[in-house]
Amino acid sequence: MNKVVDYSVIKSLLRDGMTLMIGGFLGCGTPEGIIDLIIEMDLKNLTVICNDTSFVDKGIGKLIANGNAKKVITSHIGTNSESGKRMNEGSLEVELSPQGTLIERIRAAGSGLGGVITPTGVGTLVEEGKEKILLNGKEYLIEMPLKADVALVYASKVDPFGNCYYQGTTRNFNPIIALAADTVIVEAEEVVEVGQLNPEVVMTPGVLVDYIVKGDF
Amino acid sequence: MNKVVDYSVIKSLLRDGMTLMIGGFLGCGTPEGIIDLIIEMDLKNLTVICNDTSFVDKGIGKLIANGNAKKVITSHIGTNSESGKRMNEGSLEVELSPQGTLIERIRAAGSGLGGVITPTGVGTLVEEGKEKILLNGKEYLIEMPLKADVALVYASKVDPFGNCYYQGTTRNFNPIIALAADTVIVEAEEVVEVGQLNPEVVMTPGVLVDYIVKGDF
Amino acid sequence: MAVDAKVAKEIIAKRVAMELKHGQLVNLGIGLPTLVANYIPKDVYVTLQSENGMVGMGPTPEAGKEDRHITNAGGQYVTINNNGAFFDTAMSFSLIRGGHVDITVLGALEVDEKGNLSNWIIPGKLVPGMGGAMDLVTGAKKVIVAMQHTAKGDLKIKKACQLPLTAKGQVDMIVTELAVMEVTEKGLLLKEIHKETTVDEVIKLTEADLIIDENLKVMDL
Amino acid sequence: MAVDAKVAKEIIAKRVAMELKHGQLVNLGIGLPTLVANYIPKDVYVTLQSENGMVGMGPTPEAGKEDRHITNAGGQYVTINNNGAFFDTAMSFSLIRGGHVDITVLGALEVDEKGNLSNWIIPGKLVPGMGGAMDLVTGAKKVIVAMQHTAKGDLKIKKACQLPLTAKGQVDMIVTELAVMEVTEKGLLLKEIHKETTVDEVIKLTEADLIIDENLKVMDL
Repeated sequence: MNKVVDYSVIKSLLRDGMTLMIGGFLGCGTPEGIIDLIIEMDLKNLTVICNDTSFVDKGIGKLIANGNAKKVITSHIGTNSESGKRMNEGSLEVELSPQGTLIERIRAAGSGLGGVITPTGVGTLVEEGKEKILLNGKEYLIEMPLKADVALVYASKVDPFGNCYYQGTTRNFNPIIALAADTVIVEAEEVVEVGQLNPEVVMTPGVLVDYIVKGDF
Repeated sequence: MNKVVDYSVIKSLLRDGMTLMIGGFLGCGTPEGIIDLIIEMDLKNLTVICNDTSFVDKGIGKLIANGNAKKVITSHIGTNSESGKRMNEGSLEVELSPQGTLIERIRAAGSGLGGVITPTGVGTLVEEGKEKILLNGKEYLIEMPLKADVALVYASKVDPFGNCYYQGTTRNFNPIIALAADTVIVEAEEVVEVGQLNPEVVMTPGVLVDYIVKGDF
Repeated sequence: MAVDAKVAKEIIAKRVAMELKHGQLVNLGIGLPTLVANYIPKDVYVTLQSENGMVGMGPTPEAGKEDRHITNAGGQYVTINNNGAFFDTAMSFSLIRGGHVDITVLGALEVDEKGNLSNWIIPGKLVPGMGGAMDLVTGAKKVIVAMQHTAKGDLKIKKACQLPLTAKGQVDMIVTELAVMEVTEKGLLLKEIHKETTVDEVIKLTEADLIIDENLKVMDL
Repeated sequence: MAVDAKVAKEIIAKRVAMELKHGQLVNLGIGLPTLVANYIPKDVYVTLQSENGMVGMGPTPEAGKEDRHITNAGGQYVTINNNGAFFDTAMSFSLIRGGHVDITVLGALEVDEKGNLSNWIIPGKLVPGMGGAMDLVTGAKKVIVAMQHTAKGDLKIKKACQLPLTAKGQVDMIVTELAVMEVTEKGLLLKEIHKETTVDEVIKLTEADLIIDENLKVMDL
């Protein structure tokens, strides 16, 4: 099975109004080529789930600055001045979720769990509107799973079956979002032959991946 | 930091009545040398948390057959005739937990989560005595975290700092139990020098490991 | 229709194999379900999962080539394909419970017309434990029960399971040497029968009520 | 005691570094806390975590030797030691929330005598988000707030935080250029003061009530 396609196929998979999960931590480990494609397509009303909104001119940050997103679910917007500006103007809805909670909510959706029971956020604004539960004498929040229509995954290396390897800190959200979307698209720095990746070091099994595109990093 | 010790140090860490988590799936990926040490010490009243009770003459199965455990929390005892026999006699308490639930309970303890919200077991004996929760119209069980005094981890390769690499299917419970115990002991097939393991392929970071012993596999 | 266990199992495995679609992720339970792998058509590429920690499970290794680091969920030596991946148990059950496994094939002690399944305990007699079965049956997109139609004359396809359940209402299809049945909202739909049996025989050997499909077919093996 | 920001930060970083024990896993927040790494005694081996996905974080790479695949939680290029490990964000926060991080050092907008901390939002003015701070403060075994004692004359160590909290009652210690304070059940215990300040000055610059330790010491920098 060869899942490698070109950007025209990726284009046909993306639409206005979709919920996208996008990998990356302040731009490290983000599929930049697909970001550029979305900007070129000028998609509108996207809901973007991601760790942070990066910088104005880098990765996910560009989608914010370009007005492609109507909502972002993230842990941090402070490095992108456009995020705060658009939030204050009312053109961007921002749902802030603590980083550890955010990744567990994505993992829960991808792992068939009904929610996350976390102590993080108890006694803070984060608990607003959420169910609380007392277990073994300690208070926890119940945080709900997060799913997406499409996950946009960066990989350092991928084989045509979709097995992914992430170098350094590019891994971050990538292997988790690959569990939690209807369609999983990988943009890779390098496409290697099947058999080049040792099964022990595969970080996302190819069975989770639907499409692969070779990026230009 | 060099955490490599010999079995006499491991011996000093183990006591009657302890709760142990032990890696392995039907004996594959179990620290056999430490199992033999426990048998030699003839420890009593252990609570053992593990995927399965293996076979009478292999891995964790030997602890059951030798009467070291008073309780086992596991997903399967069918391959070890001594488990069922001792359970029926009343000399071994058996708490059965579905495999996916069991590993998430351990992960929850190791990850600071208050419990696991899972659909597995709803409408079965597994739900007895457990809190149920309705989220988004679906029923889930709340399963409680599992911690241990000591985790006995198998590794294929370990460096003196404790970074672990697991070959093939030996990984199973090992990296998860390393998160959920007060003391983490690794028995390895091979001790390699610091720097021999690429940080990208380390499967258990050494910071989680307290003691390392070189096994004889 | 009287066939010995070996022939029955072959019929079942062949018929189940026809349910597998190109590109799917499949988990085959221990025992009879494992045989399904032998009958997957050459032009259908499926990935097999072993819940102890791999996808891309390959065939049994040649004698002398076993690697004791690579075993399946039954504890037997296996191999991995060059596009496979190993992982820990948490990831394995993220795949299972998260709906990433397209088909799981399991045996049953009892199964009933509401899609309930019992296959992990006979109280007071046999308590092997549920292993990964509860998660598999709860999480997989399609659950196929593959078993001989009766057990030493006892009817296993019930109006309602008597034994403790593995999961409630999760079974989608039952394949035996005699018949293929689908669990529907109205009850068990008899879709196919083996060429050497009759609808009457299937009804006789099934405790559950059967709805006969208007397009009832003969198994095309 | 009047010192400029640079000197103040140096005092704080030096004093915090003395809290780190051999073998600990430590997370240093962005900004001032990062400076602590420069003052860790040679005979104390600590492992630094970066919440974006590594332990064993090493120093900033030499110019020209940056690897764009290796960045810290502030988005800057870093290195990894040869005993380090990379992992995904879920694992990173298992370490954090699971109590495996021995010490987390963070800045604060406000901190109070009950150990409450505010450092992620000034409603209507500044909404950067909490990033990993809420998990760190909730999960780490010991939480040290490292900050200048006052901000442009405003008192930051409060009777009760006015800004939205990052976490409730989780702070263990506050280190400023003037003083070291411990959060106790009875309130803030003043344990050390800088040699160039006085207890009276510290009290004046602290809104919270201070309990003066009977063994009050001068910071040994």
